[in-house]
Amino acid sequence: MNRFTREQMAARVGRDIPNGAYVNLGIGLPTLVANHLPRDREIILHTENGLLGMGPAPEPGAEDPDLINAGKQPVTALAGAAFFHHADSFGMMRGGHLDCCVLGAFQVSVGGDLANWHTGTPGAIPAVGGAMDLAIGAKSVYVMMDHLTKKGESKIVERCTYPVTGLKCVNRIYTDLAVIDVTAKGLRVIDIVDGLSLAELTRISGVELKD
Amino acid sequence: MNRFTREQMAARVGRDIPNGAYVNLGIGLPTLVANHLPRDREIILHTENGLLGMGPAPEPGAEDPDLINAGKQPVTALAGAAFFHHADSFGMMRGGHLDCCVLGAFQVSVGGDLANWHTGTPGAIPAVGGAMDLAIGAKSVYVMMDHLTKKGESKIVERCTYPVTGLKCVNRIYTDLAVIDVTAKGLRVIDIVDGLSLAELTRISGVELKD
Amino acid sequence: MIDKTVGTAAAAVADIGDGATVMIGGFGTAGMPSELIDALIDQGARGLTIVNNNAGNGEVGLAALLKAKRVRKIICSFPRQTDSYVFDALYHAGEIELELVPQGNLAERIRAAGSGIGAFFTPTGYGTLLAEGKETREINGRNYVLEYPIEADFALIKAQHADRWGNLVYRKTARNFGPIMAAAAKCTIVQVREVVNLGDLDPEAVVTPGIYVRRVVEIPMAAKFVAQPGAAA
Amino acid sequence: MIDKTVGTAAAAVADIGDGATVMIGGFGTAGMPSELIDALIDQGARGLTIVNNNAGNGEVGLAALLKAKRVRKIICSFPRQTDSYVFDALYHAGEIELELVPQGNLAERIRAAGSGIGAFFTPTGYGTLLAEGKETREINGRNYVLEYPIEADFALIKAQHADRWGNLVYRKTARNFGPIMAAAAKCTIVQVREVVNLGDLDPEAVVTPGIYVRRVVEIPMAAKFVAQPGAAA
Repeated sequence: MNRFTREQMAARVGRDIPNGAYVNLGIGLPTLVANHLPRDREIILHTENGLLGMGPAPEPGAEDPDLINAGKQPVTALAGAAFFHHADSFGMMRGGHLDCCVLGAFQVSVGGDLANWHTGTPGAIPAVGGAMDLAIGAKSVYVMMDHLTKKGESKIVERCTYPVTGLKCVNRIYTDLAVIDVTAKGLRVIDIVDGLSLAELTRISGVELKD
Repeated sequence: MNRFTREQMAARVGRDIPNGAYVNLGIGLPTLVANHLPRDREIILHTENGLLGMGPAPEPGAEDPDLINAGKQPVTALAGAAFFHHADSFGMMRGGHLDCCVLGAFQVSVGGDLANWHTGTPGAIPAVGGAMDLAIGAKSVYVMMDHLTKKGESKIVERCTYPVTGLKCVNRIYTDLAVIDVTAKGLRVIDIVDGLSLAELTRISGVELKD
Repeated sequence: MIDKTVGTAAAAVADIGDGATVMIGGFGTAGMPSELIDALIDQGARGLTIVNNNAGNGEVGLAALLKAKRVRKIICSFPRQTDSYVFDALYHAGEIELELVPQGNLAERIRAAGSGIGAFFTPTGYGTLLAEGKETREINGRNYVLEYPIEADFALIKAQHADRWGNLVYRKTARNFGPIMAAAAKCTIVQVREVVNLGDLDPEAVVTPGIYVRRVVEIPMAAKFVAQPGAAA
Repeated sequence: MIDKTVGTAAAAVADIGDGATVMIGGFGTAGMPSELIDALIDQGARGLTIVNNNAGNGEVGLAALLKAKRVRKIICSFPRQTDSYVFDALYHAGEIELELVPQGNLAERIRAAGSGIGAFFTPTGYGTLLAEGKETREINGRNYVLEYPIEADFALIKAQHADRWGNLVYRKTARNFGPIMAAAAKCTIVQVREVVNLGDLDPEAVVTPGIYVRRVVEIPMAAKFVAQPGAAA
C-alpha cells in the first residue's frame, strides 16, 4: 500500500495554511510543518510559552536558553515577534485567536473528539501541558497522525477509547493514507493516497467515510 | 466648634501612610493628601487608569494629554513608574495589592459600609467609575469627609440610606471633627478636634462611639 | 506578505454595519481614536451599541457620534461628567439605553471576552444596586457576583506605533482599554501616530501582539484633543 | 526610601516555613530561579507544596528540591519529561502528591489569584478526566468548567533587570509564569541578572510593576543551565 511520507504530509498541511495565518504547531510530527510552509506566504508561528513570530532553530552554537519553544528546543524570534506571559499566551489560545493549530493524536473520533494526552495505562504518569487548551482554542484544529497504530488498528474511531483531550474539536485529519474533514454530516475524504480506494480506506478505518 | 481644616485632615492622613506604601487617592478631597505625604518617605501613588508611580501636576505648559489621572487631570510620572492596561490596573486593585486607598463619601455605616457613588435622586444619571473596585480592593480603605452634611446630619450612620458602594469595606474615617476606626467591636475614636468631647461627638453623630 | 495598514480612516471603518457593537478605546480623551470615530460618523452606521469607559466629552469624538443619534445603547462606567451634556440630554429624553458597569468589572468582562473565559466571579459590586438580580456566591468566606464577557464586532482604538503585522505600543495612560478591547472584538481597527518598520518595535515591549489587530491607519496628527481637568473618573 | 534588594539568596528565602505553598517560575529551565531554589534547599523547609509548570529536570533546581524530599505536593501541567526521573521515582513510590492541571488553566488560576477573581468558567478540560467532579455550565452554547484560584505564600521567580522598587523586565521566553506568579503570592522573591538604577527601566516596558515584588536578589551569573532539547511541554 502506498503511503504519504511524513514530508508529504507536512507539505500538504503547509499548503493548506493561508498567508497571514497565526498557527501553533504541536510537538512531534506537526513540528515538521514549519519546514514546509510556502515561501511566498508570511505565516506567524505561536509557541504557548510566550512568543508570537517564532523563527527556525538557531545555528549551532547560537542557542539561547531563554528562547525556546513548547518542546523546550532552542528557537529564534523573527523581526515582528512579541513576547508575553503565560496567562496572556493561553488567553490568546482559549480566546480563539489562533487560526490553526496542528496536533498529533492517539485517536480521533468521527465526531471530532481528540485523544492525544494520556494512554490511560495504569501507573503511567499523566502529563497534559497545553494540549487541552490547543484542542479547544484554535479556530481550526488539524491533526497529523499515522492512520493505523503499529498493531494495525485504526486511529480514527467511532468513539475514543483513550482519555479525551477535547470534545468535538478536530476539523481535519491528515494521515499517511488520506486527508479527511470532520463535518457535521460525518467524515469526508478530501484526498487519498494513490492506488487506495475509498472502499478500502473505509474498510481499514472501520468507520463511515464519504467522498 | 473647632474643626480640622482640609489641610489638617490631609496632613493627618499623610502621616498615617507608611514608607513604601502603594496608595490610591480618590477624586476630590483625598487628592489633597498628595501634597501632605511626609517628605522623608517614599510612597507610590496608583491611578486606576494605568499608572503606578504617579507624580505631581506638571508645570503649566508641560501638560501631556496622554498622561492623566483618574480625575482626568494632567499629572507626571516619577522615575520608577510603570504603565499598564485597565484589566491589569483593576486586577491590581481587586487582588488586594494596594496598601491603602483614600476615598470621599456621602455616608459610612457603623459596620463600615460605604456610600459614595450615587445619591439615588430620581432622574440623576448614575456614574460609578472605579469606586466599587477601590472600596473592596485595597488592604485599608480610608474615608475623608465632612462629619456632617450641609443640613447638619451625620454622615456616619447606623445604616446607609444612599445606595452603597461596598459592604464592610471602610477601615478608618477622617472627618473635620475626628478620626475614627471601624472595628469589629464598633467605631473607635482615635483622635478628636480640640475642645470637643466624646459625648458631644457621639450626640452629633447619632451612633455609638467608643474611646 | 502581511500588511495590515489601510490608507484612510474611511476605508478602515467602511464595513461597520447598522446595529454593530463597537468598543471605543480611551479614558476620557486620552487614547480616544477621534479620527476613527469621525470616519464612523461620516460612514453613517446607526443603531450602534458602544462600549467605552465614559459617554463622551464636549461635542467631539464619542460625544459627536451620540449627537448624530447613531447610538442605541452605551455600556460604560462613568457617563456623567462636567461636559457630558450631549449624553445627559439623550439619556433624560429616553433616547439612549445605559448599561452602567463598575470600571473594574467593565475591564475584566472585556478581558474575559478576549481570553475565552465564559464567566467569572468578581467581588466588585457585591451587595450594591449594580449587582441586583445577578447570581452571587460565597467562596472562601468572601462574596462574589457572577459577570459575563462583553464581546464586540469592532474595536476602534488608538496606539502610538504599529508595524505592518499590527503589533502595537501605546503611550503613557493612553494605553488604558486599548489592549483588552483589541482582544475582545472580532475586528480591531487601530489609529496610530506612526507606522514603523517590521522589527523596529522591541519584542519585549510590544503590548498588543498583531494577532489582535486587523487594520492599522496612520494618523500622525491625532493629538488635537486636550486634557479635561475637573471631570471625575 | 524603598529598597527591595537583599544581599543574598539565603537571606531572601530565610522565612519560608515548613508546609508553605511556593510558586516557582520557569518553563523547563527557562526562567527557573535556580539559585533561589538552591538557597531554599540549604534553608531546609519541608512539607512544601510547589506550583510549577513541570516537575523538574535532571537533578538541579526543582528536581534537586524534590530529591531532597522537601516537597509534599506538586501542582503542575507537565510532570513527565525525558529527564524527570527524580519526580517519576517519587511519584511511583507514592512519596509525592500530584495535582495535574491543564497549562492554560494553571496560568489562568494563578492569574485569578493575583487579580481577585473568586472563580472562573474555562472551556479547557471540559469533558475530560481532568474535569471529573468539577462544576460545569453551558454558557451561550459552549461548555465550561469552574476553576478556582491558586494562591501561594511565596513565589520564587527569575527576571532580567530590576530596580530598587522591584519593577521587573524579563528576557524572551524566560518571562513565562513570572509575572502572574509575582501577583499571586503573598511574598514574591526575584533573582535578577542585574539591578539597575531607579528610572533606568522604560515605564512603558515594565512587565511586573514593583507592587508585586517584595525582595530582589542580584545573581549575575544565573545562566548556568542549558536548554533541554527533546522534552515535551
